[in-house]
Amino acid sequence: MTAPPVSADPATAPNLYLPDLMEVLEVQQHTADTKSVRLRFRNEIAAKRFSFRVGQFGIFSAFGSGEATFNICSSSTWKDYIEFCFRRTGMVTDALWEVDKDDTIGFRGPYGNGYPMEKWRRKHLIFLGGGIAMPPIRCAIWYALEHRDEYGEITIIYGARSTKDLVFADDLARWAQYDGVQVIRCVDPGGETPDWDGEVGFVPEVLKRADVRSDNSVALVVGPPIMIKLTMPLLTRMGLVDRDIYTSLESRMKCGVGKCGRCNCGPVYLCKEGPVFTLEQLKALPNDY
Amino acid sequence: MIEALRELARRLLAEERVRVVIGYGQSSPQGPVHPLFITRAEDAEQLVWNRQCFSNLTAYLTRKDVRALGPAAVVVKGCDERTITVLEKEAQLERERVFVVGMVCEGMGDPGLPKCQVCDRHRPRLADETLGEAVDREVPALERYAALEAFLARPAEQRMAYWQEELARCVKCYACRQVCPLCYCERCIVDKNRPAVIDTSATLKGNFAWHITRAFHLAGRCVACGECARVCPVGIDLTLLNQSLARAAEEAYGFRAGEDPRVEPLVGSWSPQDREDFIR
Amino acid sequence: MSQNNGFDPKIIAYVCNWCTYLGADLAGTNRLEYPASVRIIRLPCTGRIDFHLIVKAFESGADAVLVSGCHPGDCHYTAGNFHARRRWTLFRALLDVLGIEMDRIHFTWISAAEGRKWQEVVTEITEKTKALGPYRAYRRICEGGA
Amino acid sequence: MSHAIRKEALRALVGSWLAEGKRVAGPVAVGPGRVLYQPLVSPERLLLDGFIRTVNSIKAFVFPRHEELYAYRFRGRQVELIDAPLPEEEQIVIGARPCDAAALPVLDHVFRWGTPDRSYERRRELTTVVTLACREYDDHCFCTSLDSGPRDERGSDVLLVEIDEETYEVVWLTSKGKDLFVRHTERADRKGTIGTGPKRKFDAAALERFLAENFESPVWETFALRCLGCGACAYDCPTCHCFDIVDEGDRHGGMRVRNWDSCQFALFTLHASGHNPRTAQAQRIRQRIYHKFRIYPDKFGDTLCTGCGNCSRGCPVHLGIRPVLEAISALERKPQSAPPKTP
Repeated sequence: MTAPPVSADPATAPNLYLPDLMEVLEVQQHTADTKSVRLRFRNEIAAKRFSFRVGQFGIFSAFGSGEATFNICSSSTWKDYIEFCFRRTGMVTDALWEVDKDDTIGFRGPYGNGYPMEKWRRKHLIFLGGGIAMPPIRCAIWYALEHRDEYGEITIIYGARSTKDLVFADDLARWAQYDGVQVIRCVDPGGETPDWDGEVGFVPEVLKRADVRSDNSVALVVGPPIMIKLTMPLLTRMGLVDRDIYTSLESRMKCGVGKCGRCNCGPVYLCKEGPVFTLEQLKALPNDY
Repeated sequence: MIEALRELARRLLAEERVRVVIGYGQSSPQGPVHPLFITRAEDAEQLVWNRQCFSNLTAYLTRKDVRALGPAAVVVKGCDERTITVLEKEAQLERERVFVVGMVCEGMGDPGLPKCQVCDRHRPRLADETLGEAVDREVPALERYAALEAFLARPAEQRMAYWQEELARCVKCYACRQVCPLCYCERCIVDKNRPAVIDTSATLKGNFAWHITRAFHLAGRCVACGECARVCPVGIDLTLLNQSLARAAEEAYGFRAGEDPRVEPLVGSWSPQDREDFIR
Repeated sequence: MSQNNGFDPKIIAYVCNWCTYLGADLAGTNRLEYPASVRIIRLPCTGRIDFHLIVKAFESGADAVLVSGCHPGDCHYTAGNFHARRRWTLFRALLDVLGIEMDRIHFTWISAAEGRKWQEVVTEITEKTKALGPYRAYRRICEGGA
Repeated sequence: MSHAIRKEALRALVGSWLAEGKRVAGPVAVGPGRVLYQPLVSPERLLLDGFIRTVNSIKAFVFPRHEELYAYRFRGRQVELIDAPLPEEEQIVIGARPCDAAALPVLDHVFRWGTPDRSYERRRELTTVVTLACREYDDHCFCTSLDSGPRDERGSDVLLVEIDEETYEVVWLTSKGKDLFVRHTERADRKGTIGTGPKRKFDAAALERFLAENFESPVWETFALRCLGCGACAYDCPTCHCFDIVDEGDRHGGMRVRNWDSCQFALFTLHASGHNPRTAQAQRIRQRIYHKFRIYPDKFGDTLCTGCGNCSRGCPVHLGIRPVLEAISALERKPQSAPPKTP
């Protein structure tokens, strides 16, 4: 048995549950039930102190309704604000849906491990996303584009149920303008409109028929479990090793700091050791997520 | 009786009339009696029947995982049997999918539980097969509600003070809800949050709101099996709350939950003649 | 009323949309004065007046609650008030065993034509609640913590 | 040589703590056969004998079932946050069992790793634990199966060990504990004695082996049908520490609070999206066992269980941890169909 850890001095230790207050700068509605919010710290000291790695998450408060966990979907290179994106689906997101410019939202974080952007340098990047899982990919894409010369070719395949369900459609268009960036948008069969100029099909199928550079590459796959399950083997067939295939897992969380006991998947606390895992790590995890 | 029970269970399983027999088991002769699920005829010998068979096993009849097993036989005492009537009336079970094994019961516990001392249903009446012999005796309502009566004799402030002390201990483990055969809601109102009606905190405020809700959602339904109070880890006597509603139902409408399968559920039906002496 | 020390009770009135609300409205248009201590919350029918609302009223600091709707037989939805009547009969028994002060919960039928009855009922309940004083017992429950 | 206190003197000492205005809690009979920690108003109701252990656990004194984290007030479009005041009152818990006190250092790991939890720290500082070594055990006790025992000193500030029916040996383990007793003991030439504790009920090493390989195993289904899915086991447990964070208030403001929660509730891991990683009770029972005997040990090198048996004692259907571990132990003892491994 290990010795009990040394205690902190409660008189000086901060209240870890107390969020920073943030001002809503802008709200953007993407689909019938998806919005993203741009936030700035109300307190300047908090703003100066703050930094994060892309892939990390925050715990956002709608006071009176509670807290919810979202990926910080802006790039860590953008200094004056952060962004998060949510789908209206529960008590907290109901309240966030009503939020407008100048309103106040609470924020704690950043939490979690984030993407190893350093490790990905000088590699080709493959981003595969589905539906509302665009935000956790978006932050990494912007980060890579802001450091364009450090990364190789970039392929982005993003699918949604229908043309109405694409989030960050503007960003998709902007990314396509960059050199060496291939953006493939797709919608599920039946979700297209007559003027749809993207692909029709599920992400794994589209990946199969796309011309994607797979040597010296890493892939980040985020989306619904079924998409991840079908996409991973394709990447393996393309020659990517398990260490180079990444995903970001979701879990219900309360504290964000490994105490509330809610987000473990087998021996791993998603809030501290996740949410980003390689396929190699994922294979070692029990079926508990 | 115990051999007859085991034999019946064996037969029901062997003839594939049911897939599971929900009865009582005991891990050691001195150990506590617990619910037991028998799915193979050869395991029927594990069934026990004695004065420690407190659980109301009908609580398992509405559970998804139990239903998934197929038609079930359930061992009931006279008091538990009433729940089956209520569940059927509320369309929560198909009576023909359940084989009810009635056990004549002389009371549980030693000395008997308070509910057993005023029991007028020693012999189940609606079971598919009833084991044992006993004669029921009439118990006047006055006797059945004696404990409640004594409590109500205290002044209101004292009653309030009593509940403040009792409910202060409640930690909201929801054992009272989970053990209740009639708390079968897929999602309990206390677990709903759009909007959150009841504080989930185990504060006095949240505890009052919860226990008012729990009791009242059982109004005209609770059959007084007393499981909620028996399993409460901190010993809150919830039967007083249930009884107040049961007595009002009996007094005002001559209604006892689960007593008569022909009578419509109390809350959900009405009569123009219903009394209203408290309404101006 | 010196013993009340200017105590202004908070009374929550849950009323049905079709009878009592109109009765209260009639009292207003007829300039029948009644105490301002009553806060009216309009619901479609007494059948919709969930018992949680009564609990919520006390949690929110009400000193008394009034529930009022159409007379039996007059329900806009045929039987909402009949259903409600049974529920209240039972609910009162539960509140009583808990030691809730029954003098603070009132039930009436007030039709759209009974502006005067509304005036009388509200006045009487206000006086009665004034005499009882603030509902401290329930406030203590709400401030009691864990 | 040892320090001793007569039982009547101990009761008087408790009385003097109360007279000084100290907050004292201890075992009190609440209804027939049910003993709970309750705040003491006088020393008379304090139970020192005749019970196995309290239904509720010591964790409530350092990790209350409901706690304000901070308050929020709406000010137009702005929000004002008011940090919760730190607890200030010292408290003495007397009559704890060693299996209860031992939970405190176990909880320390959780509340101290990474970001320390301030109010837990503060309560831990303010709490003094006076433990009664055990002389009696019941079928639910299994401390000895986890290398603990009836006089485990972990987490206690003072350990009282019965010398005879009238007297306790006083073993102070911390300066906090010593301060409480130092001028109130007599010298004694005898030491308190206790037995060896409850008989071993399962093999911890076998359990470890089993968990290493059996995340997917039919054993988890064994008790799933019987389990009612309530939180009695977790709430009576001294080491279970899962919690929920919710807002409670009105349109003017309110409080963000922390409440106990349990992995045995079906909604515990339910995502807002509707996805639930643990839809079946078998998965939830497995989670509780894994958390205690593999996940926590992997992280902190200790076990998230002290063998107190409270989960079984409080269980409406007599489950809890012990029956599950016994079932696992029995499986491990069965001869394997595979050829025996070479030593």
